[in-house]
Amino acid sequence: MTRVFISKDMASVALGADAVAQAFAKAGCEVVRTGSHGLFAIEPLVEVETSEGRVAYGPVGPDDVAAVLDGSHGTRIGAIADHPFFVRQQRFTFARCGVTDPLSLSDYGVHGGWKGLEAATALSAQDVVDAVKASGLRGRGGAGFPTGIKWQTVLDTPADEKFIVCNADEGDSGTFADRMLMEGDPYCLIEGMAIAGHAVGAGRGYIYIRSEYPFAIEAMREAIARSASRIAPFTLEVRVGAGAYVCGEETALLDSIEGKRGQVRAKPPLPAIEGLWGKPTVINNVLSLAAVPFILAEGAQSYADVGFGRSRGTMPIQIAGNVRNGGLYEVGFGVTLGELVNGIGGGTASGRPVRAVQVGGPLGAYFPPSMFHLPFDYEAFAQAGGLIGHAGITVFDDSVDMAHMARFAMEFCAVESCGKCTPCRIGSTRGVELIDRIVAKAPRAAGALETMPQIRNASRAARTHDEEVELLRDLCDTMKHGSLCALGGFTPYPVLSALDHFPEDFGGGDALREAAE
Amino acid sequence: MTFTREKDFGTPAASGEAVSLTIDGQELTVPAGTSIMRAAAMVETDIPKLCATDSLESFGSCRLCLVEIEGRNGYPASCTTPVAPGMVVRTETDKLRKLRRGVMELYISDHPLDCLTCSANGDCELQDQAGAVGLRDVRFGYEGENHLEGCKDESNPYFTFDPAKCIVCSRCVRACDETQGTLALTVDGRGFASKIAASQDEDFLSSECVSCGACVQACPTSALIENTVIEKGTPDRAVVTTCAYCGVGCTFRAEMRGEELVRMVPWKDGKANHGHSCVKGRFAWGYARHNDRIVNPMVRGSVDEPWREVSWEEAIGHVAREFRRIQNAYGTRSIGGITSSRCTNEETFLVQKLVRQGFGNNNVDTCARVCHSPTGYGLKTTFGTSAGTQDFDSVQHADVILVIGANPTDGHPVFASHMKRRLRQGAKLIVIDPRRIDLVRSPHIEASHHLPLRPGTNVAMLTAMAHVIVTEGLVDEAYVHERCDRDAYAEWAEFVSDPSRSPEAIEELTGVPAQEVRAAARLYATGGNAAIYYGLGVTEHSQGSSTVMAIANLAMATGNVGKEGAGVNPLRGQNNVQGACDMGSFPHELSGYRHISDAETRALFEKDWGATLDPEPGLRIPNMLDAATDGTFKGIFIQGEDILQSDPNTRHVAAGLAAMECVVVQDLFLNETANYAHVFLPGSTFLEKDGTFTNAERRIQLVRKVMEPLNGYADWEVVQLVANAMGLGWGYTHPSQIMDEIARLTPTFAGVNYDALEQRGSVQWPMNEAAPDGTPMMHIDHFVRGKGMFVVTDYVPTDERTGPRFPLLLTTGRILSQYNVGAQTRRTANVDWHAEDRLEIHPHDAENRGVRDGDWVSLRSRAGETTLRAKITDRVAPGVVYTTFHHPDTQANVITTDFSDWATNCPEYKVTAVQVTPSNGPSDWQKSYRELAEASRRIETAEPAE
Amino acid sequence: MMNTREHLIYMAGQIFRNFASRGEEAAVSATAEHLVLYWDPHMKAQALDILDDPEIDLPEPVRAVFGKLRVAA
Amino acid sequence: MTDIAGIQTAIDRFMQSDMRGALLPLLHALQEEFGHVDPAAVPLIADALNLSRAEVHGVISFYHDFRTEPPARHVVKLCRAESCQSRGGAAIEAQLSHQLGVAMGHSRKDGQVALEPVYCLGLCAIGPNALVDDRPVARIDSARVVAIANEVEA
Repeated sequence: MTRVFISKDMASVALGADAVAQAFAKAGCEVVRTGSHGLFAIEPLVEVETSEGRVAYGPVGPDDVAAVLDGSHGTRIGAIADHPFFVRQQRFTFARCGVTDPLSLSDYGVHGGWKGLEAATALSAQDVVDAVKASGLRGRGGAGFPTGIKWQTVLDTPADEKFIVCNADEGDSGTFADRMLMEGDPYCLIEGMAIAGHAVGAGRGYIYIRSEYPFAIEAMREAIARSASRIAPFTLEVRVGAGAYVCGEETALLDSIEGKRGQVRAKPPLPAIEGLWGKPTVINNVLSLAAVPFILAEGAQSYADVGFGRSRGTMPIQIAGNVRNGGLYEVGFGVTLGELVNGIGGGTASGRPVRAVQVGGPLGAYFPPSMFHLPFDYEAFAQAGGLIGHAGITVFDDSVDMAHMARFAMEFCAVESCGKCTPCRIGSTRGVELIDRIVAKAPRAAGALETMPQIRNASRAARTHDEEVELLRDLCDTMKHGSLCALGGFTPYPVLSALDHFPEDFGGGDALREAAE
Repeated sequence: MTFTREKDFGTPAASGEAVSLTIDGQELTVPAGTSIMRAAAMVETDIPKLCATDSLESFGSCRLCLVEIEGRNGYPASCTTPVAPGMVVRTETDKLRKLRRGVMELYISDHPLDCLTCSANGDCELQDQAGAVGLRDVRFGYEGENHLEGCKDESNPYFTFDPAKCIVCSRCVRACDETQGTLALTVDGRGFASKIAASQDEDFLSSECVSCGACVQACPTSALIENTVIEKGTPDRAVVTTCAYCGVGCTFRAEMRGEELVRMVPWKDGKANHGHSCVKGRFAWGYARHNDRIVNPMVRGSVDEPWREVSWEEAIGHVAREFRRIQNAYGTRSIGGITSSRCTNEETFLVQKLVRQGFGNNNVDTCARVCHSPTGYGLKTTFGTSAGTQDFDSVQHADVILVIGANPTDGHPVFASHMKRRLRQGAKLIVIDPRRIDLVRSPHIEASHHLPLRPGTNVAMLTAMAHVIVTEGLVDEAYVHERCDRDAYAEWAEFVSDPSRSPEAIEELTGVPAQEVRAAARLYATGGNAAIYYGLGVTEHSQGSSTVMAIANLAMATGNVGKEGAGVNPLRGQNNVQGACDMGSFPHELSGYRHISDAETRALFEKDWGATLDPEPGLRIPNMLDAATDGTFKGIFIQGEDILQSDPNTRHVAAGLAAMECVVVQDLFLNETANYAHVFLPGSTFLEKDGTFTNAERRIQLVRKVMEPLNGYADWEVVQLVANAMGLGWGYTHPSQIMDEIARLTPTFAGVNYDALEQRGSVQWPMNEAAPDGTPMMHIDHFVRGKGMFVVTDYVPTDERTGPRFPLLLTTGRILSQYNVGAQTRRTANVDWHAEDRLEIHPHDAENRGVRDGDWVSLRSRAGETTLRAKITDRVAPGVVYTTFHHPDTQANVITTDFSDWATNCPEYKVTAVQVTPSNGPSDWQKSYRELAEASRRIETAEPAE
Repeated sequence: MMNTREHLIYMAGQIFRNFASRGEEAAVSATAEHLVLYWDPHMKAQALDILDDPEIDLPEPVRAVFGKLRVAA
Repeated sequence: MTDIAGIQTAIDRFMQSDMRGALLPLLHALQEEFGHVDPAAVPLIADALNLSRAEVHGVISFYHDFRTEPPARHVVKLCRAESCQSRGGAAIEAQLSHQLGVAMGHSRKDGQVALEPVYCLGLCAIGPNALVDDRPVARIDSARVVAIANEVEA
């Protein structure tokens, strides 16, 4: 019986992988459902087991079974590792993704699983924390805070109970690495969390997954059930979000697990000291925790050897949006933005010129091609007025209206604002209204109120375009420096970067004057 | 006193080690844990703020209080950032000013611009802060999305919620959560759509809101505002005074506009309430100017005549003549007086002085007779002092809280909120009560053990707990050995160890599973600091005094007296019931709980008063009534009590009163007792006089006059008029002189005077040379009586028994919105929450009787019968029914019996065997009583009709 | 409803019952002491009248208590 | 009519798991079983978890997933986030709205279908994407819009 490997990743399924799998099963094949290798242009991907190893074909449709099985199908790739998209990747975290049956404990063991946990449990808690520190691993959720330092704080805070919380509320558009890992290699995350539990003395962990990821929820739940004895006495539970982007903010996430409104808490206290139910809590992103088994299994140095500047190790970069070769690309830090977009990504899917790239999700800045020399590195992006965030890059071609995207950033903030702090709660709505006025070239006239005789401070003149733009910049300043969390605080990044790099989309002075006449 | 707002430090005080930092170039040292905002406020640097207030934990939402800190990125909120050693903070820079204006610009872009016509104009933090940050223009304009069309919620009779004025700072929500602990408010929706909502976005009145006022107090704008402020305008002066409702003794600022009271605002520095309040003290003060107030003295020849308004001279002269006439005819001991737990210490002291010095006997008693007299007896016998051992704040250190026979969330709501805060922090709770009171389970509070015992079995229950503690080796042997009388302990330990007193042996009697009792006892004995709080469910039994002593035994055996977070804490019913007892209101003792038979003490008074005192105890209230029916007791002066409604066996009270020749009632209203009165002397409210109240934690607090008495005199002045008409020659010109006399004659009050009270705000007795700062906690190193005295408390069942005719047990209690006999609260909008007393009955008992929810039922006991409507609930166990007694129409005390506490005659309100049957409406007694009451309240008009 | 005399007898008996676990003699003394401390002179006098009234069938402990009261008086 | 007894049964069943911070999981469970969280369920939930009604209401109203009214028979959740926009999402939204006869964020009057926004399904290189009755659909073009419309009319 021929064994074939077909992804059951949500993206593959969305592209028809289930029907393909059924067709192969019907043809008498033994179908092994795996995670996705991460290049969606070739999904649904079928790998046929042969004496020379797996031979990949993709994309494949349900009618292509015979052609694939007899090797005549036109989309034959050969060994997937030889594909140009994969050949230069450094797969530390995603080594098993696409290769193994995600829920197979034996697959996981055969492919190096549990080695990290075994190594960790042989060490003292402090030694594990030291290893994580030495690896240079920084939080992959966006802020880039050194993971080992965070763990050290939790380890050093005495408490009757502590928690490991995995932030799997991957809400940024253009990112899907967490989802792919949870669907494609869930034991890797489980192992990472168990190691964290050992390292800080926590007995229980929670994985908070957004409800938009039903496949990941199911995979993690099943994997937790199957591996419970392997990680005991450490226990794990999946908690499901309920449609609130802000719960990706760690303190809002903790409140949500506690069964509250997902509102952001003021810090201090840090979650590492007073986190879930007021107890010391490690809260890390999926990718941070999933990097840990490699570090423990292969040694901190082998992780630290890769990278750029203070950004050590690999980053699973997600190339998304209007791009030809969209997908997951795990590589050491330092690759340039241009290489990612044009080289690896292959330019736009539409074939039109690239106009803008948003890096780091809806709170990330828009960069024009003139900035494609930027190396992928926390510090370099921060210096350029942007952020790496969760390492998602969304490519736009020249049909994009950047004022519209700036407006969307404000709109998204308004939709997702928890409502606790004023700059975000009111500012985002005012931002939408203001950009609408700017792009409509209809600056605000003095209202009934300003023209009342007793109102003497307010300007009675209609505002000029420049004044409206200045107000938008002031608003962004208020939101950036005044907001309680990154949602309100970083929404100005896309807005200001759009305004800075693409001013023409916001209407020029001349056009405005004409409209006013 | 002029009107100044209380200073708001923005965040609560911290108590860590000293930390030095620099704020705007000024060096200062504050406790670690202090926020930058508070630290700045301490050196008079007021950082702009809206969501922060020092009664609530910091929240960090408004973003006005941003500061710059050297070496740190960004602009941290000063409310949520604690100080750190060497920190250098700047609170005013161009950047900060710009950011704050930016935030304020956003606020105002969604706020009505009607400051001049807003009821909070001049008392609005948003208005103040807009000025403080220098807002000059709102460049966004006012055409954007907004909340200005929100509908006002005017459902609550006392305050209005106007969402258009709301800035969603969540102070109200947090106040409801943190301060009150009801969690009735939330934010509905999120983002720009966020709005404050009560419960499920319903009106406040139908929500879980208990109208404590904490949200109104916390609101920085006029989104939540007292209706009286809307009606009368903002106050222009404020006087700090003490609440006249329950024994918690909350301190309030009476905020006035001219001579008119605008609102009562809980005072942050109030040691009992720490700025919190309940629906009664906060809002239910309208009775003070109610039309029912009687302001002219009245006299009548007999109770079937209408009242005749007379001058003060005539009324006082009449009283003096009548009392002397009666004494001449029937003997010195034929008259007496009743002091009021609602009046001040000074007034109470004067009434007992009138009786002892003027009447020449000891026939004085007080309403504590019917509530906490067993506390006096029991704690005096075991510990040596007739009072609770702790201050209220002690509860914050308790690890285990045992509540028995008390319903704090209704009876002592402000203390209940403090207790609930501690419970939310993780303290364990044991509730011993026949009824499932709110504390047993309410949001975020859950008792570890609820022992729903059969009414009347307290002593058996507590002795069974003692059995567990002794037989399982949980006694704090070292404590007992060092602090207690060892012989008494040995005798007691042997007594409780008897298998007949085990939880298993009494299971059938109490109806509580033995394992639960054992578990509760273990928790109490081993759970850390264990505090007992109790109320009238302990005292109002035929074994009331035994129960108090059984409680004291438990506390001593486990070493839980004399330290923080522990103790024995009676929750006093009325505002000054502790004070009334302290002041010598009982017929057997002089102020400071000294027996009248003690010649040395008598001599002290005799010398001061220039009179000879009767060395024999006088009559207690029930004995006065007995004596009246026997014809030996003929005249009584009753100040501020309504014994006809509040005392047991109404028919007996009525008969006693009817048999007297001169009944003088001094009260605000023509109460039920006044139906049998011959002289009515109008009383004054707590707002109309100076004086002191003593709360349940022995805290003496000033009551300050905020308005002139409607009747022309404070109550103490009226007593002085009577005394002088009887020839006593008193010359007090201010209550402080009365307190000086009390201090002079009472060792435990030796250091108390008005100057000290003004300076300290309040003091807790004993305050004297040995305790110059007063005594928040008693019995620290040794018991007042020397060694703690264990007392064997044999369970002697009440003679009130259920049987085929009366198969159910009635127990009584109070409800949050009403107070005692309701004289005050029934004359306020509090009736919106509780317009009538209802009989709580278990669904099973109701079904057996064909009673549906809301049906009229007849409630019959051996003493009498009344009717009221039924409320079917499983809060009461099968076999138990429950009612409140706030409404005279209910006549709950027609039902209650003559049985009383063996030691003090405190009536057995809590156990009456009854039968409940469906009924069509009021009983004959209720009807005839109503007619009598109406006839009795006729007042002859000065101008006769043509 | 009890009349005053019945009430006094009842009260004395009730107090005695609450002291009864101390043994008969001690309980009688304690009860009598209690009456001395808390009963007004008229009540005490009535107790003595009751003691002298052959019509009244007085429970034995109450008789002992009132007897003690007479000695104390 | 609200099935109070049914809701109570579901709550009782859920409560057997003795979960800490159980409000969101309980709301999910109720919505799973009944399609929505009826306001009449709030007092029961509050009682079960010993919360105030206000707290439960606050949580329900915070999270966009929880509905307080029965859903349409079919729900199409179309991604509106940037990556899908970069691939023509706005035009697809307009087409889909037109084909389904319902505005974004609303249920059609006949209760047949609702079109709801979702912000990212994590399929960002193959947009525009949607969940059609919880089934992921990628690379939506005009033809797929028609197919979706046909599917939900059934």
